[in-house]
Amino acid sequence: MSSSAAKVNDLSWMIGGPQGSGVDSSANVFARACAAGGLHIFGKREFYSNIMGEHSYFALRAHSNLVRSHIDDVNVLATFEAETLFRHAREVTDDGAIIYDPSLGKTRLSDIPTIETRLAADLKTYLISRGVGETLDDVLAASKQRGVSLVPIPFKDLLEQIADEFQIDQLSKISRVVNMLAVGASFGILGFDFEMMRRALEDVFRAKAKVVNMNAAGARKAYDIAKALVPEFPYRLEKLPRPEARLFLTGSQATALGKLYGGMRFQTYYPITPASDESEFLEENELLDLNGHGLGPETRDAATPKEEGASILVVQTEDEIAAITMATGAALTGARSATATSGPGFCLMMEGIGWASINEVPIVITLYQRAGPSTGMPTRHEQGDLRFALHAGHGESPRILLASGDFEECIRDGLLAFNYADRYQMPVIHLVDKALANSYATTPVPDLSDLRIDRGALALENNGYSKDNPYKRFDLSNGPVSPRAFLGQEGTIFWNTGDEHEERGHITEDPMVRDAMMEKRFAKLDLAAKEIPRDVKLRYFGPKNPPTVIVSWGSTKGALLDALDRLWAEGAKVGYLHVRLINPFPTAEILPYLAKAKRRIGIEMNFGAQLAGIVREQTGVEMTHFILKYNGRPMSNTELYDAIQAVVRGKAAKRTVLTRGS
Amino acid sequence: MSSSAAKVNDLSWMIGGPQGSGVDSSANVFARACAAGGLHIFGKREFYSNIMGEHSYFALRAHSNLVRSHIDDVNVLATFEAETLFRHAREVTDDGAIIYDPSLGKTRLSDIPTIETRLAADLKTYLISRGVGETLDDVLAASKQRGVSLVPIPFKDLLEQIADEFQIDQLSKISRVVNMLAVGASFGILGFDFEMMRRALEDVFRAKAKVVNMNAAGARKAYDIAKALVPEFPYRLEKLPRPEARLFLTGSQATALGKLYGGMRFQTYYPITPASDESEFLEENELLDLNGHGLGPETRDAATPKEEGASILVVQTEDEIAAITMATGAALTGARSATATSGPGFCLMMEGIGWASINEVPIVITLYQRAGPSTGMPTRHEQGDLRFALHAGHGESPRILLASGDFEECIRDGLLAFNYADRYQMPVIHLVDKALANSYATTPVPDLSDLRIDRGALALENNGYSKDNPYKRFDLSNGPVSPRAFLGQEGTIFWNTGDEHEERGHITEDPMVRDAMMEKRFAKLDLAAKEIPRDVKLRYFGPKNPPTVIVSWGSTKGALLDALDRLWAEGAKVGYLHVRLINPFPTAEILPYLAKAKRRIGIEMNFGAQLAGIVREQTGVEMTHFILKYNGRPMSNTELYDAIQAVVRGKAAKRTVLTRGS
Amino acid sequence: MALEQILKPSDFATDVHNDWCPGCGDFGILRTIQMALAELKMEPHRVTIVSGIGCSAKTVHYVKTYGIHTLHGRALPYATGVKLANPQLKVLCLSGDGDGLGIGGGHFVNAGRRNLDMLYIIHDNGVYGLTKGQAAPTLKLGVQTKSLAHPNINEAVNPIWLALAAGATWVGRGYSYDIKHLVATIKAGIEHKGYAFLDVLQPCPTYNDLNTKEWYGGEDRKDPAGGRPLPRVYKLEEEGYDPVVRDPSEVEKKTTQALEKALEWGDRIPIGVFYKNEHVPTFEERIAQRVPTYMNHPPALQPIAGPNGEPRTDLTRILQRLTFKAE
Amino acid sequence: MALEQILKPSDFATDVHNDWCPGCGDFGILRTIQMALAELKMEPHRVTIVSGIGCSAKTVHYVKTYGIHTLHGRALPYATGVKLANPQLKVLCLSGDGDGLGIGGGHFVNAGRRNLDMLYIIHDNGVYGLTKGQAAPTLKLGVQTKSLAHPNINEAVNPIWLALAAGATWVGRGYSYDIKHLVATIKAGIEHKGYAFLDVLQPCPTYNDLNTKEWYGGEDRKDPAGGRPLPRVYKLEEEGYDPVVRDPSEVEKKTTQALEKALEWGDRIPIGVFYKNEHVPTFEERIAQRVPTYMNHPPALQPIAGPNGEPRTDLTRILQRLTFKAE
Ligand SMILES: Cc1ncc(C[n+]2csc(CCOP(=O)(O)OP(=O)(O)O)c2C)c(N)n1
Ligand SMILES: Cc1ncc(C[n+]2csc(CCOP(=O)(O)OP(=O)(O)O)c2C)c(N)n1
Ligand code: SF4
Ligand code: SF4
Ligand SMILES: [Mg+2]
Ligand SMILES: [Mg+2]
Repeated sequence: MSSSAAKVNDLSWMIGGPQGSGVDSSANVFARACAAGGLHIFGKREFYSNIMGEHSYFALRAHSNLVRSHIDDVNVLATFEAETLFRHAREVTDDGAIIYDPSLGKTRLSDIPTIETRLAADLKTYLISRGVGETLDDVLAASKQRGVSLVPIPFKDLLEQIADEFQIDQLSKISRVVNMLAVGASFGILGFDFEMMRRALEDVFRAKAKVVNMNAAGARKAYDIAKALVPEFPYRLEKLPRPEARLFLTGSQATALGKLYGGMRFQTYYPITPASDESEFLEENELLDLNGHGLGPETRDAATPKEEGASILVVQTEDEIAAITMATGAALTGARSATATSGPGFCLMMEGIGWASINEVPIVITLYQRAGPSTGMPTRHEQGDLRFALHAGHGESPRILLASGDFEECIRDGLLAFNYADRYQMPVIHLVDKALANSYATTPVPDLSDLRIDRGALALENNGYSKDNPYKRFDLSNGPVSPRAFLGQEGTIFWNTGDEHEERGHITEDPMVRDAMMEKRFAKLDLAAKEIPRDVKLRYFGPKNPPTVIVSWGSTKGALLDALDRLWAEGAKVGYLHVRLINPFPTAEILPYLAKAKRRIGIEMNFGAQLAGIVREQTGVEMTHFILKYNGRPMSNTELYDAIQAVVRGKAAKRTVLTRGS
Repeated sequence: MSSSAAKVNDLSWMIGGPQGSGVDSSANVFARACAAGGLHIFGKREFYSNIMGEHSYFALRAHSNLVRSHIDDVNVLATFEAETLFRHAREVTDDGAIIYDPSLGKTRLSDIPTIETRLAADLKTYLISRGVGETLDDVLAASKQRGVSLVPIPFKDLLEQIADEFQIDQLSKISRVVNMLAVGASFGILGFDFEMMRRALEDVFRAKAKVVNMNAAGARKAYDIAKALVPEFPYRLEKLPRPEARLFLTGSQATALGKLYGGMRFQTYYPITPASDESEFLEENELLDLNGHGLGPETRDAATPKEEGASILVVQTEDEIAAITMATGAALTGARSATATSGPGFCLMMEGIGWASINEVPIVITLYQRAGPSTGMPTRHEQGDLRFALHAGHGESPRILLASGDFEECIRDGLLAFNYADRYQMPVIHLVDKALANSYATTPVPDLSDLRIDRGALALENNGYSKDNPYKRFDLSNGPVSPRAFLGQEGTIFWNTGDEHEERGHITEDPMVRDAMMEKRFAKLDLAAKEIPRDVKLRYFGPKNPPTVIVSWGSTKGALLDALDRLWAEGAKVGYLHVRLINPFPTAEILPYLAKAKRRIGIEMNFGAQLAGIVREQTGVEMTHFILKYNGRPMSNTELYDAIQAVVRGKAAKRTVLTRGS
Repeated sequence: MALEQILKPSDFATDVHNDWCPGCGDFGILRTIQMALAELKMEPHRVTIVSGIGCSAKTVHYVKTYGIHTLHGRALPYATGVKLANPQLKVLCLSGDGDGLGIGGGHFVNAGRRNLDMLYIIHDNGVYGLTKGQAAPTLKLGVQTKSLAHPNINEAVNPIWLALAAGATWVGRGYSYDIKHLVATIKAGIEHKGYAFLDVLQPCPTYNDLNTKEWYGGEDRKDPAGGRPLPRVYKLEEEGYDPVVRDPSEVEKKTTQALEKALEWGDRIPIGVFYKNEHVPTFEERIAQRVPTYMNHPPALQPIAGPNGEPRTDLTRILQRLTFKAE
Repeated sequence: MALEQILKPSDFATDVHNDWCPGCGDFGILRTIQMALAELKMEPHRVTIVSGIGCSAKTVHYVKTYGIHTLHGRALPYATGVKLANPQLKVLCLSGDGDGLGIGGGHFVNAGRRNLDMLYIIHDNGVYGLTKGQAAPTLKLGVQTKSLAHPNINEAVNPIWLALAAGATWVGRGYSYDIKHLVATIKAGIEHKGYAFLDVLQPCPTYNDLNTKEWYGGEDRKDPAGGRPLPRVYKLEEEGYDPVVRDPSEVEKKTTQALEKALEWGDRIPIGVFYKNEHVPTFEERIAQRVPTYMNHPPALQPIAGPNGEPRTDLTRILQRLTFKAE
């Protein structure tokens, strides 16, 4: 629907199909092919809370520069089935293309039972407005009217050819190849080096040469057909020479890497979307290497001898109550220990978090936010748990909240969470979200050489404690942090209890000891506010003292930076404050940015503008505008661009609700 | 330690002794005797999380007018054992009296293992400063130095006399009589009509005539001895003629009454302090009468025939997860249904609250706050769960928060909670607290004739729904509230799910339906904000536009009003805003009070000044001062008076932490 | 709606799109529930089906009765609340094996202690279906389905055994591909007076490639003679097994017998009714002992307000104890 | 501390004031734990005792080992975390009956599935002690202690039976007033390789006036001849009962035998070891199969940082799969 000038290496591609039919691996191959060609990739995955059959799609952007978000427009839509077309054809830009199966043309909208009533009605209205009927051919015709290139691919014919060539007796055995045909056809019109796709196939299907060959052969055929059909497609992908080494990973993987690097050795989980991906990844990689101190091979210190016996124990528990309490038990032994969950599971951890806090146990909870409330939309995105995490548990107890905004922050916060947990002896809730967890992208290998492990104050073995000078786990005499001992250590026997306790950890109801302990616990939070470096607390992007300042947090970062790049290029004076440390809240650091701004925009993936509420509570400063979204789909670069622009131009209402996404 | 003028009917009395030794029934008898004599009573109970043996005490105030709080001073301290004296002797006013057992004089501080190390050290310092040793005799001597009257009662002798008189073979069988001797002695020096005590004994021991006689006989002896020892005690209690009918009850009972009156027919609970008192009270009264519409007998409408079959089902569940979910299941059938719990149990209800909210189920959660975090101090007081209740559950879902400040509010809110739950179809969290729950007092029978039951929009049976016009539980077409049907009703089959749902209640992930449902749910909260009457939302006490305004909530109300009565009498210009509806927050109603005030004091029983945070978040207005307390003991009228005065006089720091109470 | 019209399973079907995987064992359970309700001539609106969370829990959306799809692991307490507040309703409760025996294990134990008159069905597929195939509590130690990175590290729980230990008064097992048998078993469970627990073997072709339809059907071990598969599943009633406690004195014997049967697995897997004892008073009966009007005036069916909303609860008796009167 | 010095139970005592009611059965359990640890020559700092919430849970404050007093119902998962992260520690876990079988019922079932090498003791007093005497899951249906407003409306759960159903590989019962027998039983439980569950009959004189010391001791039914009380409690081992599974083939037989014994109550209440099976691999062994270095380098004992805090985890192998390199 937008520009029609020829574009090299700036593409928005989408593939769709039923859950479980292989759409994911085709998207993976597309992405890897691009990456192999030196391009940057950002991929977003949308799917139903369903195992098989419901519609799912992948929206990918390929670019010569780093991409951090999706846009609403689709330049190439590829699919082998009807539903994807009904749902997404309207998103294709006028200069874009649709790759499809021409044999499905007669399919009617009403033949697709999985399309929601509301959407079906909406589509019908659209088709009527275009003066066409309700078959797929009608949908395609409407697209063609707009200038969209139609790329019919005879999927079945091609499959039969492959079956013949590779002597496959049943077509159903190679049904998944169909997705790769769509990928091949895409590269055909985009003019991308087919060799990159072959490499990607090898990458994905590693050991299975026949599968690679079969898919490659099919894809090549589709490639050629498509190229012949649309020889002059305005979008092109071209190989870039010698890119630097890059990571290609998801947010879940990034978080897992940070945690492992930070020395985590124990993680519990109970299956839940989207959190369990991280734990399963850890489980698959339970055997670890101990060695030098770099993240990648290039920083390995050959002098440090390789040690044996490193591993992480990942335990699937009976529920999330067991997950948090078991992880806390493990933390008491000195192991860096964590649990990862999403909203419903987090609900069950309230008491455990309170217990860990009153007992000053370092424990990390990685909270993968998804759309609530209740079961909500388990596979959809939201940043709705901020306030809940901040106030989790009855009574009052300190905890640190860190919210990551991109992959590098996921890695860093994965490690920092443990450092802060150890140093301030309290639970750290690390907030991630579905958009971050499930998006995958290329990213330069970050330089993490500044990262160190900080275990905080420890009571070492052979520590000089004695009968007359006994170890006190909650010693009140030397500042708010008392040296921590591990279970099993000699000379440092202590007690823990969820009750208020005296210095050794025994129950007390003495009102003055109570006050002292409350004050000790919260003083640690003050300490954290003082010690945590400013660049962990927040990042400011944009010009100095602009009239408009955005306040946001978490995974909106990618789309915001992408949108702002465009706005800045156009001369807009907008600043963006990305808040990463939510608690203790960096009041002093934030105030100067807000105090002078004429317009302050709170941008969040939730209904209530939760961070904005905290900002007002802590600083007294109110946002003048809100840009919010709560339909379960992440904010796109496109809609953010539009919405911010409207605010800057004085054309926005106080509250803008974004609604794009399907 | 204060004034020494003779005082009639203005007394602070305390009795202490080990948990389980009968101290509670003696306090009960003291209170009932006073009440029988037409006096008002306010009693506060403090005890350890222990079943038997740890120190407990009752502080009672008796007055000719209504009393709503305790004070720090004790005028008469009565006990038969040593620990109470060590702990509380210092609290006795110089013109007060101590009733004690002289045979314990040689007991040393170090003989009492239950006194906390910190307290023991503190006491020792005190005794040294007074130049005395550390026996009980020393403590008494120090008291006497100050002018305190000592009233030795030969408890054992008296017991032996009683045993003789009533032919009891073993002294241990009547050991509990000892407490009544202390009560009798108290009334002796106070010159109170002994007949009132006899009546109270009859009240308490109903059927057991021998027990009444024995206790009365003993008490009479102690009465006479004490009277003879201190004939001219400055404090006196005198019978008042013909008081109006009064309730004499605890906050738990008041809440239970309100809920029953509101039509609650199903309550679940899992045992927990201090919440389970309410459920046990309900259990004991499970067989109900259906009849007229008054609260008390005087309002009974004789014309309405008595109906059979009213009862409430109280179910003890396996845990609090079952408590909230079971109550919600019951609510779906149309029964007014609730659960009552305290912090740890509330922690387990997070998911259930979210589910009820997304499914728009009316359900009431009575939350008895106690000192947290974690197990904390289970039998001690705090208002620490406000933020947690406000944000309970992951994601975003509406709920109403009502916080009661006194017995009448407990009764009213008990009923209103159900009305709001039904009318706005969402969970209502009714906040009570330990101080309110466990204090007992006389109070005029409130006039509740304005109260009505409002069940909100209902889809009645024979409702005209049909195949073409099917019932939709979450109908979006007629404002945010959709008529509710009950399980089992004909013609209104519906579905519920914790997932986002369409109008019939089936799962949907359609982004636009999602938005509509989120907006529907929160629009109900806006509606509540509009409809709930102003006098439920808040109460303002004090002069118009004073320079100092207090903002507080919950059970601080009693102590505040008592303290303010004194301050007002002295001409202080202080206003007090008592906030009862916490969510939806009455922003518009509150702002005018705060906008003009020079000094704004947040007064709360918690560390974080939670309501003040909400006020700032919602209105932008910051408190200039805080008076907070978090040592587990309720605020006294005395310390509040002092602290508020300091603020008014400009002598207070921004944050005053109250620390009285033992 | 007149009762006589409701005779077809299709009267219990909704128009909601079913999104289970092809070949999922849940289809059989859905169909048999609809058949059983039709055969029992239940009025749809008098029935409430409560489920937890999982593939299995979606069942309620496909059945035209009141359908309450709740929280993971909490189907039982929700169902209990419904039934207690209105014991005149027919209540069915459905869980996955993860839902009912993992996260819901505590409620499983306590529901047995109550003996409330309802049927609880567990869809036993050995995996956490909806979260993509992690090991569920019924998966055996050491086995590795295709969805697992490592062999299962936990011992399996035996649902039949656990239900007996918890106190269920009717315990059965069905197989989701034996429709006729399953309909009969579900009907028996519904008609049992008291708490009935039914374990249904429910193949999950997507994640559990061990306990498949073929495996239960014995496709891997054909009769050497005729070449016919020798099914692993067999019917208790066909072997003369008598589950019924006819007299309270038989409890121990019949329980032990059921426990022994519950241990069978592998080559011979019994389905049918393991245990049935109607001599234990139901929870409803226990309540009615204290509150004689309970069945006719349960919590859901009591009037609480007059025509203008006047509260109708008369607290006089309670207040008498809490009031001081003028002399 | 040299091991030889630790031989007295008093070495396991703290100076914390004990606030149980006079005559509480918990005293016996506390004393026997201290005696057992002393007799087993355990070094106090190598032992961690984990408890839930309740009167019983306070025990840990009175024992001089690491003592972790946790949340109501959660003793088992906390203990599991400790043991898994450092399997070299000796872990004991204590619960009340409400704690372990009511709110903690789900963990009870799942701990059995793991067979972790530790001892779990339930203080079985039939009531929720610390909250003032409500009915706990082991209180029998229809009985009414002095703390109840109505007769108990729930059927009791049988802890022995449930533990067997859950998969505990050692199941025993003790009586808190038979100190000598209880010490021996606790020692046996600690020494068992795998998950040991011990139910201890623990009179609560304050709230449970039915299952009292006198009742267990049979004071109400004196031998007509000598006038001596005929105790209800008897010892399994004195009647030649053999709980040990000596060969995996015996599992069924020994289990059934244990189940039968578990049903005895009232006039004859067995104490001692009901079941013992060391042929099931422990959870630690199952982990070590996947991670051979687990026992020597468990999570708690791995170095994670260099001398200056340099992270020592080398992610090369993992990163190789996630990196694109220059051509
Ligand atoms: C508290 C909580 N934790 C985790 C989840 C995620 N979850 C959804 S379905 C499911 C497992 C379902 O497995 P099972 O109960 O066996 O049902 P099945 O899908 O196999 O029918 C889980 C763990 C959740 N919804 N709630
Ligand atoms: C989640 C939660 N609910 C309720 C309580 C209150 N509570 C404290 S002790 C206790 C019962 C203890 O009974 P039991 O476990 O049998 O131990 P006992 O006191 O009899 O030894 C309860 C319910 C709590 N601490 N936490
Ligand atoms: S994942 Fe398994 S249980 Fe779930 S729908 Fe698919 S086949 Fe059925
Ligand atoms: S209440 Fe019972 S269990 Fe608790 S300390 Fe007292 S006697 Fe023991
Ligand atoms: Mg399952
Ligand atoms: Mg107990």
